[in-house]
Amino acid sequence: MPAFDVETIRKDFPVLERTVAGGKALVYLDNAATSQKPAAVLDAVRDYYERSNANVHRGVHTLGEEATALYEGARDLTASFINAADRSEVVFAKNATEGINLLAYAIGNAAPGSALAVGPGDEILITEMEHHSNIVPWQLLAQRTGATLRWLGLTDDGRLDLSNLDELLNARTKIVSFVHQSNILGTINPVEPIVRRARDVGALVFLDGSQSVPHHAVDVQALGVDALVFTGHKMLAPTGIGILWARRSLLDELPPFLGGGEMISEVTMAASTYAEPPHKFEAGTPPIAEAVGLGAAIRYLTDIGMDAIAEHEAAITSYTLDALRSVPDLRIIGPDTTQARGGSISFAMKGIHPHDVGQLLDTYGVAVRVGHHCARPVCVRFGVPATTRASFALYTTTAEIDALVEGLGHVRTFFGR
Amino acid sequence: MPAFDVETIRKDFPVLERTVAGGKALVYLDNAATSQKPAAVLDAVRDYYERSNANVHRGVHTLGEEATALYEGARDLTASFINAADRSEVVFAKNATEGINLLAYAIGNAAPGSALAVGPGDEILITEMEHHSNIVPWQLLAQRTGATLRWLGLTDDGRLDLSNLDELLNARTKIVSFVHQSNILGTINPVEPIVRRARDVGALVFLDGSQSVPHHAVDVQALGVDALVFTGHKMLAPTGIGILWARRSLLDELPPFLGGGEMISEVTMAASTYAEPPHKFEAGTPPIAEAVGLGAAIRYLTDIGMDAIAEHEAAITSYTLDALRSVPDLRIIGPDTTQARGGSISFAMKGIHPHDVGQLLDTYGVAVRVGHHCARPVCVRFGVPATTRASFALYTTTAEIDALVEGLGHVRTFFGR
Amino acid sequence: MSQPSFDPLYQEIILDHYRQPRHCGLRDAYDAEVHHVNPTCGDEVTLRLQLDGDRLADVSYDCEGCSISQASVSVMTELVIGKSVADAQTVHDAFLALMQSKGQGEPDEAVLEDAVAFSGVSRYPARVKCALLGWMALRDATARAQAGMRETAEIVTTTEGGAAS
Amino acid sequence: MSQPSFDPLYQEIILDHYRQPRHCGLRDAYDAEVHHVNPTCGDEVTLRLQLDGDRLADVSYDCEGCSISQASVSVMTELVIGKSVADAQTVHDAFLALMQSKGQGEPDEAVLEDAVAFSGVSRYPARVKCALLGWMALRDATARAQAGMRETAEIVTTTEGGAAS
Ligand SMILES: Cc1ncc(COP(=O)(O)O)c(C=O)c1O
Ligand SMILES: Cc1ncc(COP(=O)(O)O)c(C=O)c1O
Repeated sequence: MPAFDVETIRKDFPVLERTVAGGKALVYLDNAATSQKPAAVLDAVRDYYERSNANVHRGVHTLGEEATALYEGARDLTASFINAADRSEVVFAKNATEGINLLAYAIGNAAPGSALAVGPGDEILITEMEHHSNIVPWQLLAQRTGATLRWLGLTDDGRLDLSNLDELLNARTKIVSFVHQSNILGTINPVEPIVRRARDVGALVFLDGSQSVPHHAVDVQALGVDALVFTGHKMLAPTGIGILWARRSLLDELPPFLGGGEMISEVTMAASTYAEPPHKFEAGTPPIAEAVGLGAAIRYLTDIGMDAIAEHEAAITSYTLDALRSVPDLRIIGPDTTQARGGSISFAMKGIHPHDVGQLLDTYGVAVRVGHHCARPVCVRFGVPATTRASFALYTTTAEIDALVEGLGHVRTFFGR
Repeated sequence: MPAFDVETIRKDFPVLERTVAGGKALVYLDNAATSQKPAAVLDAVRDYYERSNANVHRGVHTLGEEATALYEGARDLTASFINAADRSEVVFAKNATEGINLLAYAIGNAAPGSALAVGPGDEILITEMEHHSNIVPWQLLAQRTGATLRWLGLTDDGRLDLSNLDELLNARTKIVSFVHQSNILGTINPVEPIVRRARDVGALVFLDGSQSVPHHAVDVQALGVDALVFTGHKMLAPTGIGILWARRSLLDELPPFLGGGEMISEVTMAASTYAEPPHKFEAGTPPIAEAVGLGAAIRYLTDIGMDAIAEHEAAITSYTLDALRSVPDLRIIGPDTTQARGGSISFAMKGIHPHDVGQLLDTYGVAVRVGHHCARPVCVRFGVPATTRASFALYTTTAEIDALVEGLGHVRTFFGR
Repeated sequence: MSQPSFDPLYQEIILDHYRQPRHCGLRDAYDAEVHHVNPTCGDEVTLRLQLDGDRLADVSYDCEGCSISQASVSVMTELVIGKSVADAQTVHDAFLALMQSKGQGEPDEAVLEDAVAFSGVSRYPARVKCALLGWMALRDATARAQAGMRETAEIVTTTEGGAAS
Repeated sequence: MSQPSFDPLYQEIILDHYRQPRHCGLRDAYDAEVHHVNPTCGDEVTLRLQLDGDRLADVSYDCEGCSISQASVSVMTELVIGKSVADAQTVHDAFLALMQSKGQGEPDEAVLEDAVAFSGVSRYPARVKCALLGWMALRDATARAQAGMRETAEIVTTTEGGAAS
């Protein structure tokens, strides 16, 4: 493996050559929203369409077999990327959000009284730092079934408050679903104590890995959770594909979610039987080209090495935390140490609304995200209407962080009142 | 508009230059499964990733605004392609299957007793020629709610049997969902009598346009239905995107389906309010690049003209029906006239299993689909385990039909017993 | 200051209203109070309206939010206070049309006065909602005041600004 | 005939069994009957098994389906009839391994005899299921016969052939 060289890596990403705002180099610091794509991914997708495009799983013709092999090959790559015990544990969805909804709806479809069913008296536990995609599906499930939604709170430095874990995760808890790495705070949550407690009380544990899987090695068997969701577009892959991994025994037990082609075994007008996992959960024509792109992204990440990527991003994060401390009137929302935190840094500037921060930075070519980052309860918790967030990827450089900090200086001058 | 010239059009589709089976020209007659993609679509997608890739709707940075404009621009193009009254009536899903499931689940989420809710005593009407994607979601809804699923039968020549329409579509019927053009039989169904009767009894009408929208002009206002679903990959666009169009008033009334980012108005830990349509139904990061590709596909189709495309495909269909009549022991399953039928032709060869037909044709470069085409009840109805299906697109030529017919001659020689 | 001077968004008038908002601070006398939020960015406004017959006697609001939303509501108060409901509606319609013009609008200075400075905002779909926040709140408050509903409308989300969201 | 002669799929042995299937037609004496379908293509097989103690005394089946599934079940009957359950299992395992080999298998002719002709099938994932249909049905019928379950198992869908489906 060649040494990690960020300048070499940047050459793989065509968009990074782009200029914005009248000729300024693009400084893309919005990677937690979506990542850019290397040429290798774009080439794989284009090759697929120019050579092998066909629908999958039912073809006896050459293109159909090639398309199926490519699509199923992407499943193999994904399974080994997260160290799944079996390829059939990997279900392709449209995004992480669908993956979580799939779990919530399939559980909602479980026959009342069955082991998976939830109802009045049962509890679902989430946390106050979840993305809306890991809040709303459980609110809806609770509404449909009469179960109760509860949540772990946060400490002032942006960590999960586990002091009352044993009370909140109790014998009534059927499901715990929480985020591995927060998209707004950057916090990396400890999985082990939650899994241990969940095992004691017999609850299922689902992990939202949308922000962790793209940035460091994740091993589902080592984590010991029951399901993990993540999303292609944040890990150098195309939009339009999400991944649900779940233990095979759970996928076997879960009733289906979406009904349609591909997910059936036998259909009569009156009733149907369903295919084995993963196909049982993949109704309709799947995201074929998107899976091919995901496979290419996983190859690209693996070639560079997830550990090397994690190390690079940790260095950038540390550099940024230091640099931001030099900006007057700037408050970091989330852990302000590098310990158990990833490269997604939210902050507030006194008296200046994030919208104005982001807008002015854009005129200097610096792209950050502003808003509640689909985690409004975190904003409420920290008493801000919104935050400005800079988030990193394997191609982020210290020069880009310098540009951010310089831009923040301009922001202060321009909006100071 | 230049005259329709199939050879010029073929040059726009890179895959059509491909050879298979040891140097034979690809004869792609599996268009009902998925269409090939013109370079214009592939270029649009690649340009998007190389220039403007960002997450949509929340960015104040340049890429975020460009991505949003492209994504929402695709919505505008789609709305005018089907003559929707308003752009907010167009919801992007992952495929047609999700579109139908969205309707079924959202209805299932309606408060008991509300106008949209279904329950015991209520009926859902489909037909015996539906794709599994328009059968299974309704079976599941019926199971969840206690409603009764009923269906219109077929005549021997592969038409809907409307003789007992008034009995099957009655005051208890809450929903009618049927296919505009059958993917297995090629039949184009009459919409008007079903809509008229549905209006009389107050039922909602949903149309599965997966096989009609790609092949002839469809005007949702003229059709008078309440919702229409179709799918990008069958209309020259990428995989990973489907379209649900529904009357704005219906979208307003329907409860949400998937929960998560993008579809909310305000989230607290305890409860959420939802965005206006279409966003209410687009949870999570949408298929952004796929929408860009869909927009390019719609531009491409519109530039050529849907009427010219329909005319070309009708000529190919007529030519094929004539040619197949010359093949001994071949039985067409579905209408064997050109009247009210599209370019998807299923047939059975006496004593030879479709799997063998398709496999041998492949060795001559001819790609057809074999199987039940996700419409097993049709196979049961016509007493065949499966069919061989040839299906056409704007780039199909009579020479390709000749290759098919010649290949069928080889099949008879090889497998005759 | 190295901020590019061609910036179409942050016009001097806008910055001026942002730095010195007019009529800012909630006043006690009112017939209707509404609280509007822009759910995508977290901008919020609480706005009070006092009618005198058919005339907008006073409009007051709290002073938080981004520069565009703050300046917009400030400009608005200057434009509408003292006007009849019908005349205020005319201004509202003109401003809404400008915001939906995607940078193509020809604002009528006679009607919009200082608000023409917001022309450039219409090119930034994400900011159109900011600019409209106070205006939508006022429209809502007017309807409530006319209907005699004094109690606060707690959370009313802004509708789409018409532009791509 | 212009069919390319290098076709790895339609070996002469396969076509021979397809044209003249051995042991074809359901016979009256049996201890277990199963009906298996391949849901993706519509292939079906009804298969009957008669045990004589620990020995497969007879295997019979109906004669419909594609050439690969027909030839495969025909070859299978020739290989297993008269063998002990354990020996039949050995043949079954060897055939399954060959089918999952994606064209890389080195079949043991001593065990598989005529069934080595199916090597090429393993390169066609869509056809692997056809080739395995009868074999899966036999495994199922054996288990049922040993458990004394004579009544027909009406529809048992084939499990995935291990290859990409
Ligand atoms: C008539 C019909 N309906 C629905 C579908 C489902 O489309 P998709 O697989 O893209 O969801 C198809 C295609 O497979 C179809 O032909
Ligand atoms: C932590 C987290 N969970 C879930 C999601 C949802 O991902 P997607 O929008 O791809 O469904 C995101 C990203 O938006 C995220 O950051």
